[in-house]
Amino acid sequence: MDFFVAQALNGLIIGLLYALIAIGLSLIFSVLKLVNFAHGECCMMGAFVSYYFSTLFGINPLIAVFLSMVVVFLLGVAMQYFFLRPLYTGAVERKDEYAILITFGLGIFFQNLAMSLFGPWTKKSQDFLSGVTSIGFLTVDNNRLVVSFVAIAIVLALLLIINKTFVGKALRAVSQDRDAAAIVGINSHRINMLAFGVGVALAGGAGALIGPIFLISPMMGILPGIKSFVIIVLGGMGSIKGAIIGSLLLGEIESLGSIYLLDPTRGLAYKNAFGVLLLAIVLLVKPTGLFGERHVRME
Amino acid sequence: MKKNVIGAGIAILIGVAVPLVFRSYWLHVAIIALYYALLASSWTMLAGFSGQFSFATMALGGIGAYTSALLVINVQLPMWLALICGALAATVVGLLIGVLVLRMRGPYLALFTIAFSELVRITLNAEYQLTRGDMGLTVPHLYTTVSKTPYYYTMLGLLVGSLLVMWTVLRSRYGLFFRAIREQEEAAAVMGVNVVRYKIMAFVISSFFAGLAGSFFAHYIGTLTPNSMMEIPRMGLLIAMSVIGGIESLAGAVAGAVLVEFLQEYLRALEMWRFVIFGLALVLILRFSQNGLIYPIYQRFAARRVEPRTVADAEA
Amino acid sequence: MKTFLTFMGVIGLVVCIGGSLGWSQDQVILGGVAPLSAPGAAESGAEMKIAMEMAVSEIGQILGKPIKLQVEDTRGLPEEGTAAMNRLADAGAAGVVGEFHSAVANAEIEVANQRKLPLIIAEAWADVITAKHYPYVFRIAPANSLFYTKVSDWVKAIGAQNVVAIVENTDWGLGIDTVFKETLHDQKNIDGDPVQYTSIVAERTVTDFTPQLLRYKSMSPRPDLVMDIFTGTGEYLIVKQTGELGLAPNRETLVFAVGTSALYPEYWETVGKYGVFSITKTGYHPLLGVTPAIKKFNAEFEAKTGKTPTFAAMEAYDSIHVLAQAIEQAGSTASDAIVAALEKIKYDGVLGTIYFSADKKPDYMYHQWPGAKAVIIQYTAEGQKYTDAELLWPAALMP
Amino acid sequence: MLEVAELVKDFGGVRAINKLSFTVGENELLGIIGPNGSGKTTTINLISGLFKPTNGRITFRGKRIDGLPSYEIARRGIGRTFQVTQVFHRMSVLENMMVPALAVPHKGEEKDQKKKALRILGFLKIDHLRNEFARNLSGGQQKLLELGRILMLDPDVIMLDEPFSGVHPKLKMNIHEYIKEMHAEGRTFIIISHDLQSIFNLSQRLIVLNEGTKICDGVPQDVKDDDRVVEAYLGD
Repeated sequence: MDFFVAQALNGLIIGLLYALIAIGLSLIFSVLKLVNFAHGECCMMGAFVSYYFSTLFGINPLIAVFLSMVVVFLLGVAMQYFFLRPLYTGAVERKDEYAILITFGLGIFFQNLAMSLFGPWTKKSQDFLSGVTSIGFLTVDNNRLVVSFVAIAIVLALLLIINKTFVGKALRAVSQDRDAAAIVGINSHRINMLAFGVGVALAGGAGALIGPIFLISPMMGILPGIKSFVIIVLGGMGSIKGAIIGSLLLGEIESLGSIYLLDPTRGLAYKNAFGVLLLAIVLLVKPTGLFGERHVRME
Repeated sequence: MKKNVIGAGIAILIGVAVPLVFRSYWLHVAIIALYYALLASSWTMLAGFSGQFSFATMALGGIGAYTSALLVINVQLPMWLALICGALAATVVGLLIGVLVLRMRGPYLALFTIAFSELVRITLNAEYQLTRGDMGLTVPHLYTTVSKTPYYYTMLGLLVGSLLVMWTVLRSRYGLFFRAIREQEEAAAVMGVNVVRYKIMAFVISSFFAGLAGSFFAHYIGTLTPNSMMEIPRMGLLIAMSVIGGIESLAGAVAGAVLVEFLQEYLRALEMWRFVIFGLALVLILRFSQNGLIYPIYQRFAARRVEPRTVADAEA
Repeated sequence: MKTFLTFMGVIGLVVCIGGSLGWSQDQVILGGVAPLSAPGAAESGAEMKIAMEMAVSEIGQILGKPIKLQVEDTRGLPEEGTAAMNRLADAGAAGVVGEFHSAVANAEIEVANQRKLPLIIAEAWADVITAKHYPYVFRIAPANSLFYTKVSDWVKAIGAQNVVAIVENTDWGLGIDTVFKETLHDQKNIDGDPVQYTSIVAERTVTDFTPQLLRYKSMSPRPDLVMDIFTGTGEYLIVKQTGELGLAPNRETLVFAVGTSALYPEYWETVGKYGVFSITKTGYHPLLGVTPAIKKFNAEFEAKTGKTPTFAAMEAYDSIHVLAQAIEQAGSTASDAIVAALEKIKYDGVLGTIYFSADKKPDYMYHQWPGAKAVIIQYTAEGQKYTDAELLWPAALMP
Repeated sequence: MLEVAELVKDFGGVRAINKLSFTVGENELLGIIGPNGSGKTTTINLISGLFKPTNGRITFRGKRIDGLPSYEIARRGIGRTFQVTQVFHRMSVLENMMVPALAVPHKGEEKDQKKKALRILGFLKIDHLRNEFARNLSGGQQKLLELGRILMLDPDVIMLDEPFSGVHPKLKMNIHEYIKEMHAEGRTFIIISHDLQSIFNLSQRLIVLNEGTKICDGVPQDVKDDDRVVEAYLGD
């Protein structure tokens, strides 16, 4: 029992981190109607930015997380301006194909750039709070606790913004009907930029938070990226609620599945494959995911 | 039409002459370039002509490679038979993926194939008792000779044969359907095109050639690891090759693959920065010249010979 | 048509330039192979490359000709290793030294054998590398079996009963796992109790080991020793997560970071205080005796890089010297002459007097330097250099 | 010849079509009108098989066709155009025409089909554009191409979704003529349009939809005078 609770707690913490990444991807999809295949790399960029902020300038690592979100936000705005905006001005044909290839290409570019700029070595960001917290049989690293709370706070803040503020309403309006939103005077280009920026900033924040826990390296973005793809399909493309539930589900499945489903050796080896299998099953049984409504195509 | 045939003939002649000029290592580079050329053209056929953006080409190549290698090692299958089995294994997997996801649209296929590639990579790593995973599977070579020349001609033959088959398919009515589906899936459907069948057909044919390339690679290179063969960045390089060459042309894909592979060797001194350059080239070309770098140059010159007839003229 | 020709011509031209790059014959080319970029262990590769350069500039000339050192990046990938060896063979290298990853070495020895290119493996431990009995392959690093049977002796000597391990699925990791399974599991420890050895194999890209470590933590009795049989990021993460979960190091459980990565400053950067009292192994330690050769090498290396070299650097350094001496003794760069010279060589290097065994039993002993040493050390303070860590085994060497 | 009975279509809880029934007779020219979102295009999408009905039946020449894939329905002789013209952009005009010709089995020799395509293009007066990429055509020319492409199917029923929207007035008259000519050849038409003048002119019979329900069915004159129709349009 103790063992089970410890495993479930671990899964929950991992799930919260996934949520931060996946919500960003889902937000981008719901507004821009495209999948950002460079999402994992934005996560990696966030991790490196916060690492350098805290090690070179001695900034408190928690503040560095938010600074890195700002930097990645700006990066996202630039990406959207130079590479994605043409999708909505009619300058690009074959929008679906272009959106897939350009984001994937940017991801590959960022990976190689990071490898060249930062070197291949593994780095660790500064601890948020060192030490461990023990409650009875449960021992949790303080970093993981801090990260969980920060992740919850960011997710709640985001939900609040989306549901209660004007900006949130504008975001939802554009995500439901771009043309109608334009008629009521919402500048959809600006909303696109905002949604993309915020979406990748969330990924960047997640990367910065992962830093002290799973260490950082130029290739660190690939797995979180793939997992967030799995999650948004699982939760339903473009559904924020689906992304959150999907993330927690995947965190638990990985944590418990690698212990209970297979023999221990295989469990660890196949851990990263669970999500993919889940994805295949969901696609077979309910292709629109848990909370998605229908397939969306650009154009 | 006739021009193309002559052009292809000259390209083949140049290809045949390569071993006369190149020394061993550069011949190796040439073989690898042709290997990527086959993968890139199979991806181009799928993505460029039928509009299905799959990221599973390297993984399917890997399936072909491992199937063929394991059959030779464990069942002592004759090399040529194993090579075909490898290609067929990739075809079957391609068919399964097709049946599973091709009914879906937009980014689903891309999402699924990325995840699928990872699944294949993880599985090949995890089953290391069979595949030796990251340790590298030592695969028997196709020929006993140390010389690379026979490998080169084999690969050249495979490439030319495969291109011929793909070209024939694309010239036929199936090619017409592939393109119609790429342009407007629904319109194609109401015009009587069995969309799902032809999407799967394109996927299956492309998978076969990816598998074929992979199985040849296995018996040429002699060592296989899942991580280096099918990691996501490798797929990125393959796409960069196709895009630089021109995504809607088989010849473009071949030229792109050869160009990028050789540049990668020349620019070795730049270490990792050369991949930054390819990445940058990829996004800039996508952004500013959707038809690639090489093919439009060719087209621009070729277009001069077509009689001038524009819409404006027609309406006057 | 003409345009297609031009177009193919340009590509052909680009391609041809490469084909005609020539080399000059009046120098001796020594090849090096090392992982210089990810996913390889680039820290070790960089160190080995510097050590090779140091050795070359000391030697200056071989057979009266200048030396050209050509170090190729293998990225820790077997295919890249194969390609690198082929490039070196084409460049006309007289011999090749280096390599860190067993899997890559395993691919490289095939090329060495096929193209008759003498290869001295500096730092790859898997038994299989020398067990294939290839005439062109030599090794300075200890074979897994040579060293890890001694680790088993240590485990038994400290009275451990429950040993758990997380193993990376490489020749190196699985080789060690096999040695432990054979020499540890179900054997009696010093108190006469049977030792239980449990291992979990994982792929190199795994980052969260928590579920498996939690399983180990819930074992009864608690494990005495956690073996972290990983290199690079994984090695760091296992030590870190073991600490975070309160599993080890503590009074009940110790953690043994088996990979070389535990000797680098990055170890402390990543594991922090959880590294205190962690255990690792090294092929060089001051308590093994600091010869003048070592003193000189260390001083030069530190002057050049500001870092303390590990034994990987020393092995790479000695390998170049051994190769150079063999070429001098052979009097030519003909590969068979070099191999014959290597089989008879005696070279006093940083690590000791290097020679190669001709025994084929045990099978990994062929062309292996039997004198390779390795010791078990324990860190006692955060940020400690490995040269200041305490020596645990062999017990006889303890002061 | 085409019968729609008790047709229901739901989109995630929203009922787009509610128990719609109507029949179309041989060589009839039926118009469907209704305010935005009344379910006109959805009806066509259901008949052409792009959507699967939630409930109800569609019969063509006495055989059920609901649930059949689109291509099968097309092969049985029901062709359609789209509200937003959907030609195959990066294919030449002739290639556009050849897709239906080659997609439907047993259509005859490729050479004859090509001749036929040129004949149809000539009829629509766009044969001089046969080697242009379809994307280079003007909006009106694309409408004509779409129409021509349908003719390659030799359909008995042609469904036109907004054939006059965004079309130059002169070309609109041409399209009127073409429709009349083809109708005279014995084809059946179902036309959706916002252009009430055109549709009142052309149709023999009109169906009016509002919120997925049929509110009126009759000859144009009757429909014009129906109170419910006026109300539906004013309420829009």
